[in-house]
Amino acid sequence: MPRIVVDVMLKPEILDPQGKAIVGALPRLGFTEFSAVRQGKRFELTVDGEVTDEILAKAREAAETMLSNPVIEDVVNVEVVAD
Amino acid sequence: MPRIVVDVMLKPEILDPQGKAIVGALPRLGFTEFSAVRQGKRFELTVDGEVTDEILAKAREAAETMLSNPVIEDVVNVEVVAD
Amino acid sequence: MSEISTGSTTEAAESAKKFNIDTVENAAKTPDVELPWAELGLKQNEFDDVVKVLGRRPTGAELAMYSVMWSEHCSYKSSKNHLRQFGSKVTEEMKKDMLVGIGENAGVTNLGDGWAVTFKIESHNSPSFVEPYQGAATGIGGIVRDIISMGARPVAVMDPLRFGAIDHPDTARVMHGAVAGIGGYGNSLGLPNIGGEMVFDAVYQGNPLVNALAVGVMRHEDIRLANASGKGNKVVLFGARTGGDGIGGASVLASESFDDTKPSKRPAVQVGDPFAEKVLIECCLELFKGSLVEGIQDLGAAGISCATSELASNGDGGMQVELTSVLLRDPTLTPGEILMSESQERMMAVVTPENIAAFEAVMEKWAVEYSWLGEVTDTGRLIITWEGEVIVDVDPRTVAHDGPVYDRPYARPQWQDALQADTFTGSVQDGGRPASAEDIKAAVLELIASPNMCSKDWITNQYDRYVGGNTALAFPDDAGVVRVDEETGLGVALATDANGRYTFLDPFHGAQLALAEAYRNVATSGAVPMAVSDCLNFGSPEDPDVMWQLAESIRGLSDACMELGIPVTGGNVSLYNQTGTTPIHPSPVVAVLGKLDDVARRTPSGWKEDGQAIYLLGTTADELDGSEWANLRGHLGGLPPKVVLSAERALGEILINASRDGMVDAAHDLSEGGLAAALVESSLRYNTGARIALDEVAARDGVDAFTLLFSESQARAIVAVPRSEEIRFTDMCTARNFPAARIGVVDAASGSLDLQGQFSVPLDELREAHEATLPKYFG
Amino acid sequence: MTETPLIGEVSSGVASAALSGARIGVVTFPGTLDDRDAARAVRLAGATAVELWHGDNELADVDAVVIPGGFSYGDYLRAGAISRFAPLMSRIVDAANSDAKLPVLGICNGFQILTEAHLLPGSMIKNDHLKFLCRDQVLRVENNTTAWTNAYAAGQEITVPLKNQDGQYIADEKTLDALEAEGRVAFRYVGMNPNGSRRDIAGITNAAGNVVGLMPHPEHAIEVGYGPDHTGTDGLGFFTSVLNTLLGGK
Ligand SMILES: Nc1ncnc2c1ncn2[C@@H]1O[C@H](COP(=O)(O)OP(=O)(O)O)[C@@H](O)[C@H]1O
Ligand SMILES: [Mg+2]
Repeated sequence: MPRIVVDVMLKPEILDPQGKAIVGALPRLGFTEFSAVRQGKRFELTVDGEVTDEILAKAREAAETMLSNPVIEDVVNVEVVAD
Repeated sequence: MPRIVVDVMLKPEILDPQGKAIVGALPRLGFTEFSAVRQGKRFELTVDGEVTDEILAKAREAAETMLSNPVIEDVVNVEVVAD
Repeated sequence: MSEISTGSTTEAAESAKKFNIDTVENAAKTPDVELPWAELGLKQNEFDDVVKVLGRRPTGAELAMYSVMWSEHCSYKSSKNHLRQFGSKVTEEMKKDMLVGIGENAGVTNLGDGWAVTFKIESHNSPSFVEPYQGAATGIGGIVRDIISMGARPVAVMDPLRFGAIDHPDTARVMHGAVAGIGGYGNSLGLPNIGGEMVFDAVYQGNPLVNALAVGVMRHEDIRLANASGKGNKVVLFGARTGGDGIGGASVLASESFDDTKPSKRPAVQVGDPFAEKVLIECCLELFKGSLVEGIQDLGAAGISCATSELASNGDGGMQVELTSVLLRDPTLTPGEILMSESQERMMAVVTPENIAAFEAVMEKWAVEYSWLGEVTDTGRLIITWEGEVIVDVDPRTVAHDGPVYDRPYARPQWQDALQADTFTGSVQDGGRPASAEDIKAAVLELIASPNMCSKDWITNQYDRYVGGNTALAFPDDAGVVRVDEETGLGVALATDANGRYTFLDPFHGAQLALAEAYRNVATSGAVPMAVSDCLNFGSPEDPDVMWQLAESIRGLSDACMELGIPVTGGNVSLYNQTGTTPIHPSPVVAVLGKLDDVARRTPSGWKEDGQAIYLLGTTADELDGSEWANLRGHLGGLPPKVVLSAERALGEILINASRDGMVDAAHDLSEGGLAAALVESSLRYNTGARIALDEVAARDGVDAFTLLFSESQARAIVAVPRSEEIRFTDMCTARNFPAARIGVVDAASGSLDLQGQFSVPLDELREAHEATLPKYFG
Repeated sequence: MTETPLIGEVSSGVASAALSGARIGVVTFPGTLDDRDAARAVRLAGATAVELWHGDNELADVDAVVIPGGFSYGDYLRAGAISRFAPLMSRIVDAANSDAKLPVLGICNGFQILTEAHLLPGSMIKNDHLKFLCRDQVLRVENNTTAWTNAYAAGQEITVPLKNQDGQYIADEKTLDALEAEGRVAFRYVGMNPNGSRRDIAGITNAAGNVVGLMPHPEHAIEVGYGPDHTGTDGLGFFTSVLNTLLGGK
């Protein structure tokens, strides 16, 4: 079944406490290659049947109104993934 | 600066309480197109400089060992995104 | 909601086609089919018993049921013979307030005024090692469902924990996960966490102990039992959908399936959904309020196998269930897997036909999914069908109650005598016992900063202790106290305790010491001890050494309960806690519940009023074997402190009377870390100093200052007495012939703990030492 | 005899008829936890608590509304994100913005819901230390002119429990500056900032002063002995404040 992936990240100007903790911990495990980490959310919406343009538009709308809070987050990606 | 995106989802057989709550709420907002929702995590790792194969391999390793909990999660995607 | 039921029935019906259903009829015709009973954990003799009971080979689904219900976890086959003592060593007096005893989901104790209380402690040890967050979270979830299924509103939780060495790299993983999981789940349910334990010891490295206690209250008329009575009443399953959780072994039921493309992926761990459970709690309470269920059972280990067989065998004895009606999260589950699934946040209930509509209305209100599975019958058989075809036809008693029982061999370990002979006093590790003021001060600071004696704030700050508005005492006080009735102030106190080192040295007395300490903690808060629940964490019962530890602990605990006059109302046994052949220390965690007629009278563990007199109750002997001090020096041997239950009882009565009559403003019992720990804790509680003089008591008891401070002699407490109450208080102690020595006075202005003739330490320095340890290791 | 530390003495006197006539709604969502506590606070302040259900479509003639704490919808997705769409929330938003200026107090999860519903600016993210934290927290009352704070003195320090995981208040600099300039920061953390909130903000008000939200829990500091150790009843002022407002006192 096809899925629509929605990616949501905190706005760049907001310090992300989880990302900060991860980037602090990485070097202790020997990972020194990454200068910053940010943690966001990935949603997978399953659609029964074909993903029409309308359905994709609906997913965009859901992403903007409910899956993200525009005060602090950006929807960075909405795309269809086939299985 | 280039970033490496790592996507982590709960294994399909594992209960996702968050996704369950979201899929229950969507119809109340008029979104009836989605039969299931799963919520996962998206990480963006910033690399200073070029993303070599080694660095990508390191990112894969970090994804498997630290960014995900292999007991309940799968790393579903590791990819380079240019800005 | 009906559309969901229909939807899933179709789904199930489709998936049914994929299965080669092993019906009862088929089983009767094909006696020689190979069944994977060994893979499911049954022994040859046990499988033979199943065949005997049924008079034929079991079907795949029946095999699934028997194998889970006859497992150690569900059938208590190794411990049952010993556990009987909890039921037999009880006087009429002890039964007086027991409304429901051992055997139900949790025991129920009468609190008076029409109130009843139910509590129980359980383990979730191995899941918490594999995946600490979810393991601990679902541990809380499971014990809370036990409490709901008695008809009670859960009102608080507690969490006795034992982890590996504090500096072992894996300990942080388990600690972070388990504490966050307990907090994450309990906080989301709106249940205050009111106490617990935290012990670090290398013996728990591969087997951390995550025990969870829940307590609930109800009116007498709301008590519900897990039984299915009334022919024609409907059986309903509600809450979360059934997934493939916890069925590891069941996937070997290959005979159920001929479709080898079937994904055999089953979750390695269960994920809890605290939101779903919170809704389930409210939903159940609304059902109870409307008297809408006749019987109710939570689904824990063994899931539907357990719920159907227990409900049926405790009721009129018959039930008919259509398994394809179960709402599934994973449509590929086979019948046996559905029966064995341990998916969380589910309940099963029995509802009369007249109440169906009202029941459904409650489900709709809370948006809880449910499906009607079948009905109660009077056939004495539990019949489970799959699309109408009979796949289970059993006498439910044989599944739920007539499991195997073993008299496992046990014997006092060969090494026990040598262990007991190796006392701390005079050992190499005891060399250079602190004697100078300087050394004793350093020892006190070392003690209160040590992993087991340090402040538990790092843990308890992650727990909501306020929710509900009825928490009268919580950590770091000796017992948690919760108000039950807002009008009268009636309330309950709870404490849990265990000392694995004591129990290792002497299992009989070690278990008694755990009880004595929990009893003392409850009495210290001012409550009258009433009932006991226990969680017996041990190694493999197939090891005669361990079996002896278990047998001795149960014998000791049951004897002591009898002597203290408080019955065991429920509990849990967790065996096979070992790494390779090395078992954990025997760890019988004992929870004592007490009652306060008015929680306004509860006694906190710290003093705050300047000038109040500080008394030490009880006497001190050189009892350092198994102590925290010996542990810090790396010694474990000898005999644990002596248990004198009559003294515990006398001390308890003094503390309870003193609280009721307003004779003490603070009380703190002495346990691990002895007087040194207690003085520091009572000073730090409200940041109020004290001046203490030890010479007189030391002389009275014939011990030196160090021993007085660090020995772990039992039946002791310190109290702060208002000046105006001193005579009344000391008269009471004298009348009861209980030693009470005035050892000092509260000194609010000093800001320090002053042990006269020894040393004085600023409270800030004590606090710093006490509170830095967990943050240092765990961030 | 020194005062025994008794608990359970309710410090408010017997409610006057005028007070108990005030009807204060307490909203329950699935997963709400502190609703009974909020109702108790309303009662102890002398008013009548009215249960409101998230799915209801009307406000049952209440004079004010408390949106209590908890984990509505498990805090899944984002704290308050799903609750914000409840039918009752639309009524509350309308009434709060109407000329009648319905007093609304959002505590903890209630505050998060109010920001998700855009009744209050900004939002909450995870605590900077990433853990759930329960502690007795000192707050300074920065604005004592709102419907929910007028019983306090300006600058008064009060101690109430704080307990949350997603309590870090954030807003963009422009919004923060505006809040400061308009005196809409209602409470600030004192002594320590427990979660990394911008400018130590613990609670804010809307411009009209009828909608207040804060992360700490005044409803857990209303009875001696069941709240913070030393003070215990500092939170009661929220509930007496709104009665002042309703009775036209302020
Ligand atoms: N894991 C925990 N969860 C909650 N409370 C805890 C935990 N561990 C310890 N505590 C609390 O910390 C305090 C001190 O613990 P402890 O020294 O074991 O008490 P005691 O010696 O009186 O049994 C008690 O109030 C206890 O309930
Ligand atoms: Mg104690």
